[in-house]
Amino acid sequence: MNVFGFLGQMFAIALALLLAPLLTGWVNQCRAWLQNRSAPPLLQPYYMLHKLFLKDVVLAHGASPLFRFAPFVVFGCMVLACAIIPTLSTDLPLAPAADTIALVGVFGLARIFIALAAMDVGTSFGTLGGRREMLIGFLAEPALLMVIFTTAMISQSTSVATIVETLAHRDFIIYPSLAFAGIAFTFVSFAENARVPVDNPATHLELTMIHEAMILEYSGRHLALIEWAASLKLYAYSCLGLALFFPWGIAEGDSFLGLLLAIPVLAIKLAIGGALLAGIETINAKVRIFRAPEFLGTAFLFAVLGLLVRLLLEGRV
Amino acid sequence: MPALLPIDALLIAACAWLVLGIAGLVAPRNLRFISKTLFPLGALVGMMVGLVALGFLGESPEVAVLAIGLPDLPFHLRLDNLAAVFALLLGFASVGISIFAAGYFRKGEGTAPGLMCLQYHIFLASMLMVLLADDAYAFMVAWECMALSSFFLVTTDHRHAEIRRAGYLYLLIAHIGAIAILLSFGVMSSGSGDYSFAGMRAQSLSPFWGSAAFLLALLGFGAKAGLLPVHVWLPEAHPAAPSPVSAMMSGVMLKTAIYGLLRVSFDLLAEPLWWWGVVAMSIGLATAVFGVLYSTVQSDMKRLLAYSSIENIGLLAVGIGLTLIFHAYRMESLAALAMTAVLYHCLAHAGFKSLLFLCTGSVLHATRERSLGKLGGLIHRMPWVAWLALAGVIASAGLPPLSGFVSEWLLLQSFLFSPGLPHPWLNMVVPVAAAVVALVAALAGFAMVKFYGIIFLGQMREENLKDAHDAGPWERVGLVWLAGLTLALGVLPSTVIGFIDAATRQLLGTGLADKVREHGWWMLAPISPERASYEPLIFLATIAAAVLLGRQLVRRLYHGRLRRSAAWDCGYVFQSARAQDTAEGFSQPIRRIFEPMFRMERHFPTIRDEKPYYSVKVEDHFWHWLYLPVARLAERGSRLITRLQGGRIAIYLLYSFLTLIVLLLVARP
Amino acid sequence: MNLAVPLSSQLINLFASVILLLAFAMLAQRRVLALINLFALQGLTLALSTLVVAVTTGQTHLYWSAGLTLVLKALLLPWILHRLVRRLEVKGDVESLIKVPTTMLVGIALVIIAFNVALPISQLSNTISRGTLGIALATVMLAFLMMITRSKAIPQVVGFLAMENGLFLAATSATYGMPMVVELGIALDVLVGAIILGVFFFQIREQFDSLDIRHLEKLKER
Amino acid sequence: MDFFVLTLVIPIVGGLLLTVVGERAWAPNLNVIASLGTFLASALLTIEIVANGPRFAFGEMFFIDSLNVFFVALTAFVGLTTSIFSGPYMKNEQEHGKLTVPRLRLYKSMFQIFMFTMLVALTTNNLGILWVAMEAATLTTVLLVSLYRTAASLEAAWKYFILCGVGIAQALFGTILLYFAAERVLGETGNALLWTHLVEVKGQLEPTIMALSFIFLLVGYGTKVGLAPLHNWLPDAHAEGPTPVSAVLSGLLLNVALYAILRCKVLADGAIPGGFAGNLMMGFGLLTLVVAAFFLSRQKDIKRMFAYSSIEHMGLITFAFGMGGAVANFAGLLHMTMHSLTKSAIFFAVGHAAQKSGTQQMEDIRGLIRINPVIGWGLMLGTLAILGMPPFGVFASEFMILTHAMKHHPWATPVLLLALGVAFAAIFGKVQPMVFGDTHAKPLPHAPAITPVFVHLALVLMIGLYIPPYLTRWFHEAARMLG
Repeated sequence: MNVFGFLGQMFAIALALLLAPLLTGWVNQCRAWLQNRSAPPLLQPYYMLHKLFLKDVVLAHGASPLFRFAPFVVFGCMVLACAIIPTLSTDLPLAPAADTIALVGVFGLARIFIALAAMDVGTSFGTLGGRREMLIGFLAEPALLMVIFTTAMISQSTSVATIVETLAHRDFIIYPSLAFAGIAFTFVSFAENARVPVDNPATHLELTMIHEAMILEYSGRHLALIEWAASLKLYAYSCLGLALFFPWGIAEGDSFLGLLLAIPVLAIKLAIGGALLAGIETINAKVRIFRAPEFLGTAFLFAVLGLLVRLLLEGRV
Repeated sequence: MPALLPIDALLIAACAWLVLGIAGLVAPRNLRFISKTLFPLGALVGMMVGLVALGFLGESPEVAVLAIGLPDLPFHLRLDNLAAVFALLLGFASVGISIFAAGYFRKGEGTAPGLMCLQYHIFLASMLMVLLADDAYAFMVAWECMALSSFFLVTTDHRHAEIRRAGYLYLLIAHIGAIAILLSFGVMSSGSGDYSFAGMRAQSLSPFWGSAAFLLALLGFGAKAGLLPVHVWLPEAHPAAPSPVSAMMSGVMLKTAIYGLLRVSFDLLAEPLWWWGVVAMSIGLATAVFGVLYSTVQSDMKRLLAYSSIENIGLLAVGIGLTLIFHAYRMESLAALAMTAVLYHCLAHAGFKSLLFLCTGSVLHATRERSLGKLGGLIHRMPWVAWLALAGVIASAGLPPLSGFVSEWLLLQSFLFSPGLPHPWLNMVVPVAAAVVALVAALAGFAMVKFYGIIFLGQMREENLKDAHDAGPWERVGLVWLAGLTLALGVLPSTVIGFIDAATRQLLGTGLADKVREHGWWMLAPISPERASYEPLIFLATIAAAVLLGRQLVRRLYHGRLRRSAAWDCGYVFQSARAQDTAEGFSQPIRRIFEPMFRMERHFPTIRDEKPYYSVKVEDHFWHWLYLPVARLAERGSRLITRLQGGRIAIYLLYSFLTLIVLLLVARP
Repeated sequence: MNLAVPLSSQLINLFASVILLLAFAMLAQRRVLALINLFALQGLTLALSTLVVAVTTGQTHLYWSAGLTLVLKALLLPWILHRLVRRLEVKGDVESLIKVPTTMLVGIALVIIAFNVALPISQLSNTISRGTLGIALATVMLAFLMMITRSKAIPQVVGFLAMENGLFLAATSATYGMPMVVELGIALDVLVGAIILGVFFFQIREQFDSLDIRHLEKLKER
Repeated sequence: MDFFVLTLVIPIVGGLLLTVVGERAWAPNLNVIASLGTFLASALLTIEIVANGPRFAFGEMFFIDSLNVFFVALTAFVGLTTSIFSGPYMKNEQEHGKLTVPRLRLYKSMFQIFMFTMLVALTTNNLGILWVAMEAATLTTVLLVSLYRTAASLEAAWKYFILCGVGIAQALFGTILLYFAAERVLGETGNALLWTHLVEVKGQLEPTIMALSFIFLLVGYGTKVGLAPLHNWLPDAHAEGPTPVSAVLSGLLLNVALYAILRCKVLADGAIPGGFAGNLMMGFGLLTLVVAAFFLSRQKDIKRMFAYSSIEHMGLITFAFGMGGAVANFAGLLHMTMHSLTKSAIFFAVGHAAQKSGTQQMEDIRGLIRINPVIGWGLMLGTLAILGMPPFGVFASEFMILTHAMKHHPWATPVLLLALGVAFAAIFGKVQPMVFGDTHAKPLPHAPAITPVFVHLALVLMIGLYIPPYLTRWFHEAARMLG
């Protein structure tokens, strides 16, 4: 492990921690604009995190140590996820620790902890949220895995870094399979990040909420960590999507210049992505909870189709 | 004096188990002696078995012939690497389970403790003998002894009708399976009359007979393992047994069936055909999906785990199928990858499923309740059990960094590199299978969250749960041991693969160990690090660092204040334990999405009900599609035949008369 | 008539035919006492036939067996049966489960079968009575048929004993009789059997108030 | 001292003695002593035969070789254990008012005479005497079956008598034909029914006659063996007679009848080329096996069910001998032994179980393991053994039969396995709830003699794991004799 790589890794993590709330803020802002509302400041998520950290934790009587432990685990998982997804450079010393399959595992681990924590206090909303989260999860997870499989087959590797390098270096061939995978990935990202049409991040209406239902009992620093983790997740997904489908501009090897160049590229890509996200959220309506499986089933189908297309049409490249 | 060979050591261990069992009969009611002396000794023997097997791995096979058995077929024994891997599993799993059992068995429950001790240790010894057997007779004797002793263990509490029914179903299907296995051996000896495994290896069967042998073995071992459609006994028998026995059955006994399948498919049958793999894989996929779906909708904690075992067995069958496909096409390095996944998953499942079953045992003892609907909040009263169970749950859900993930990872890797099969059709099907495996893994997470959340988290659903007590010291040691295994298997994959690789190499001629060793013990990269790698230790360390750092920073930069208050719950007032999801409620989405997969009997409350209630009973389709029709058919045949015995003597004479006439007219030399 | 066939052989064939005739008669007979009488007559004919064989071949043990047959089959057993019938006050007709004409038709078919089965064997035989083997087999089968068709205990037993007659005929016709020890043993068994049956009749009668074996149909699978 | 003479004399003398003194209080002991004497004599005879080879007795009237001496020993052994078992059992029956003292006397004397007839049937060299002894065995057991004098037992005995009587009559016809065939070769020397002479000339016997003869013999003795569809007497007789009688019927009499068929088969095989006798036996064996297996599931009476199980096993054994050859004959002999021991052990356990519960209806027998664990376990283990569960010896023989069938008659294996599977489902499904569960039965006035059950099961278990070399040699020799 060289020093440059280590620093790059540290920098990527730090960048993720810093940028993630900003991305959330940007998406919220875009959404507000599109919905003709007056937008909150771009830095609103940071204010909120700061406020929450300052507040006391108010813990329900029935909460067990697991409840207090879970936010940290979720946060840790998201940090790891951000650390292994190439944002600026593919030369990440942590990357071999977990390939794409393990990445899905990391998200799964976080999900299980948050769902268990939701059930811990024993309220009606908590268990409801946990159940719905697991429902979304068991459909989204395989779909995500299939998307990753498609890309992995193209690059003959499950290592994120290798996939991104391969995809970035390819001659400009249109991969229909990637299109399918891209659509599936978009669907999954919406579901996984608690966005419309599967969930609404801004509601406390019992019939519709999923993510919010789970974290109802959290407060203070725990809530802050969870919110931060949610931002990180959005960031991770965005970066993953960008890395898989628009990998150009990510630095390879230990070139400092490339790294410098990668930062603005990333910022632009994220900004466009966030705006698109907000746009899609705006023009869609939240679906009934039992339509969500259909939505995700479609995603799963697309992903599998992508895989088959890859095998059928593109052969071995 | 010649040195003590490993095979002798294992034989001695089997005998030691037998002796311990018989010692239990000396004072069958002396609980102290049995549980605090014999069971720990049994654990010690288990440790010995594990260590001997561990030390043996990588050596060349050893054989022995005992003086017992049939006159022209004495017991042939053979210890090779495949057997050693499973002996390792048996030994180490039994350590934890035996120690747990030392603290588990109490007074006044069904069978006398001494008898139970006998059955338990015969069970262990016969499983070991199954692994060592090297001829059909010895194998069958050990196999059926295993079935019998576990049957008696299952029916320990035989006063309940449903437990008797479970035991009956279990033994019946085990017997049918045994018949199929016997037939398979018969086909493999192919008329040579040589029923030693060496003799079977020497035969070269035609594709037809080879396939027949394989399919029979799949049926026979599948019946023991719980593959569709001969799985119905499993969810009945595992919950019926006392928990250490359930753990032993689920964790270890099912693996003997996998062992048998591996033995037949890769060792005894020389030339596998590619479609065997497809059959195994299809059945495995169906089993896995079925198992996991049913496990999500169960309301009995042990049944939930039993169905989860079916799911895992299904995954193992998928792995075996994949190995067969690769092996048939001579893609040995990929076959080795899939085979390693299978062996790894055997070990992993043995650890975490035993752990979970033992945890249910502790819960059962503490609360006398198996129904999920009456549990809840036990993490407050049983922290040891709860936290150790969490390890099992994470592993069982196939999540990093514990053992279940490693095998799943290996399996998915082998799927991923399947393109390149010379069969276009297969190339298409295999990735779809991978999708199903992914779905199953995700659903397993659902089931496990339900299991853990409903038992250990939330509010206590019944008043008396407040009196629940944590597991005793013996039980804790057993649980910690198994949790430790689960963790070790999770974070040290390269080391473990280095050990079990000997079996892969023995069966396929090639292994993963060389490649894995190139990259240091912390990294798992079965092909090359560029293509796929996994470093569980670093993975774990990163998360742990983030957690600790986050916690310290928050405390340093802000504060660590905390106060307690009532739960908020959106301001909802009625926060009784009843407001939480029940087990049925939790799985409602699954029932709804996969409705055609279940056979449900539901009762919905109406306005006019005096005491409105909702109930749902989920039944197995196979029971109605396969078993009841067969039973009816047998019943009909039986009714027809009983007409022969109509009670009238003249008719009886007529039979005799007609027999004579027919023979006189028809039979000619 | 073919003169090449010696007189003894003709006689034996005649007696054999009579035995077969009697077997048919028994099959058709509806009355118990008459049935027993027919049985006695059959025994007598059998004894005579055996005697003829004995005289012709000069085998001493055949004299013994002729005597034994006479005593046992023609006298002792009919006497026991008569006594039983009187003691048990069996009255009325023998009920048949199948109509008599049908039985007779079946009987004729049986005779044809028996003759055909016995034909290859008879050709191998070099005894003077070889033709009777078919008749013996037919007698056995007719007795069997009688046991099947009769619904009362006594006719059934008579059928059983008539079957022994057929066997005995076979033994003398095909082989000039079995070794003495065996014959004695068989005779003893038949006698003891008959006595035990007699005891049984009383017990059955005591239990069921009737000797109709249709009462004996309780043990069956349901 | 001639042990053979002793073997025959002790039971007949014992039987006659018991007719006289059978009402005394010590008569059961005399019964046991006589059986013990018979057993010891037979054991010594066995040793002698094994050491010195086959021999004749009373001129050529009796012939003892390694085949029948083995049956003699088995018969004497099961006779001994049955007499031990029947002591307390019959006393309990008496206490329950089912039997009177004179009937008990009849039972004991008939038991001994029955043993005598079987031993004669086994050891005689003369096929005619064999027939006589078989008939005598039928007569004695008819009396034993009707011992209770109930309507049901009378009916059973009547059917037994008539069906077996008729059957045996056919066997006589077969014997006559055999004699006829033999006479053509051996002449009228009076030796034409002596098996030792016949076997020397078996190749010269006329095939047509031998085929007919064998058909009659098979149908005749087969009735006694219980081959379907000639088996109808068997369940009735087993269910309605006293349990010790069921035990010896199942464990011994069926064996003896099968032994008679075997002796005849050797001759038929010698005379008729093409495995005619073997094919017939295989056909009957398979049919019997399947029919009996399907009967099992509808049984309500425990003894009846095990009677059908006996039929089933007889079918299997007949099939094994039908296949012929050293291995199959070995397996058949082994299976006969195992079945005798196991089935009689089961009947012992069943007897006590039924006595304890006061009924033979399986629905009313529950929780044996709680009232008397020993009986419960005896029944459970016995049942598992008879169902062919390792490590019991029945499995060893079934394994050999199945593997041999797979090798030579692969078409038959699915049928065999189907039948065995159905039988397993039926029997185990009925026995398990009887052994397990709760009950309210009361203890019996006389403690049951349960030792025989476990002695038998221990032997069966031992053979499942280890067949002593001398036994192997012995079996091999007998198997060779059967061709």
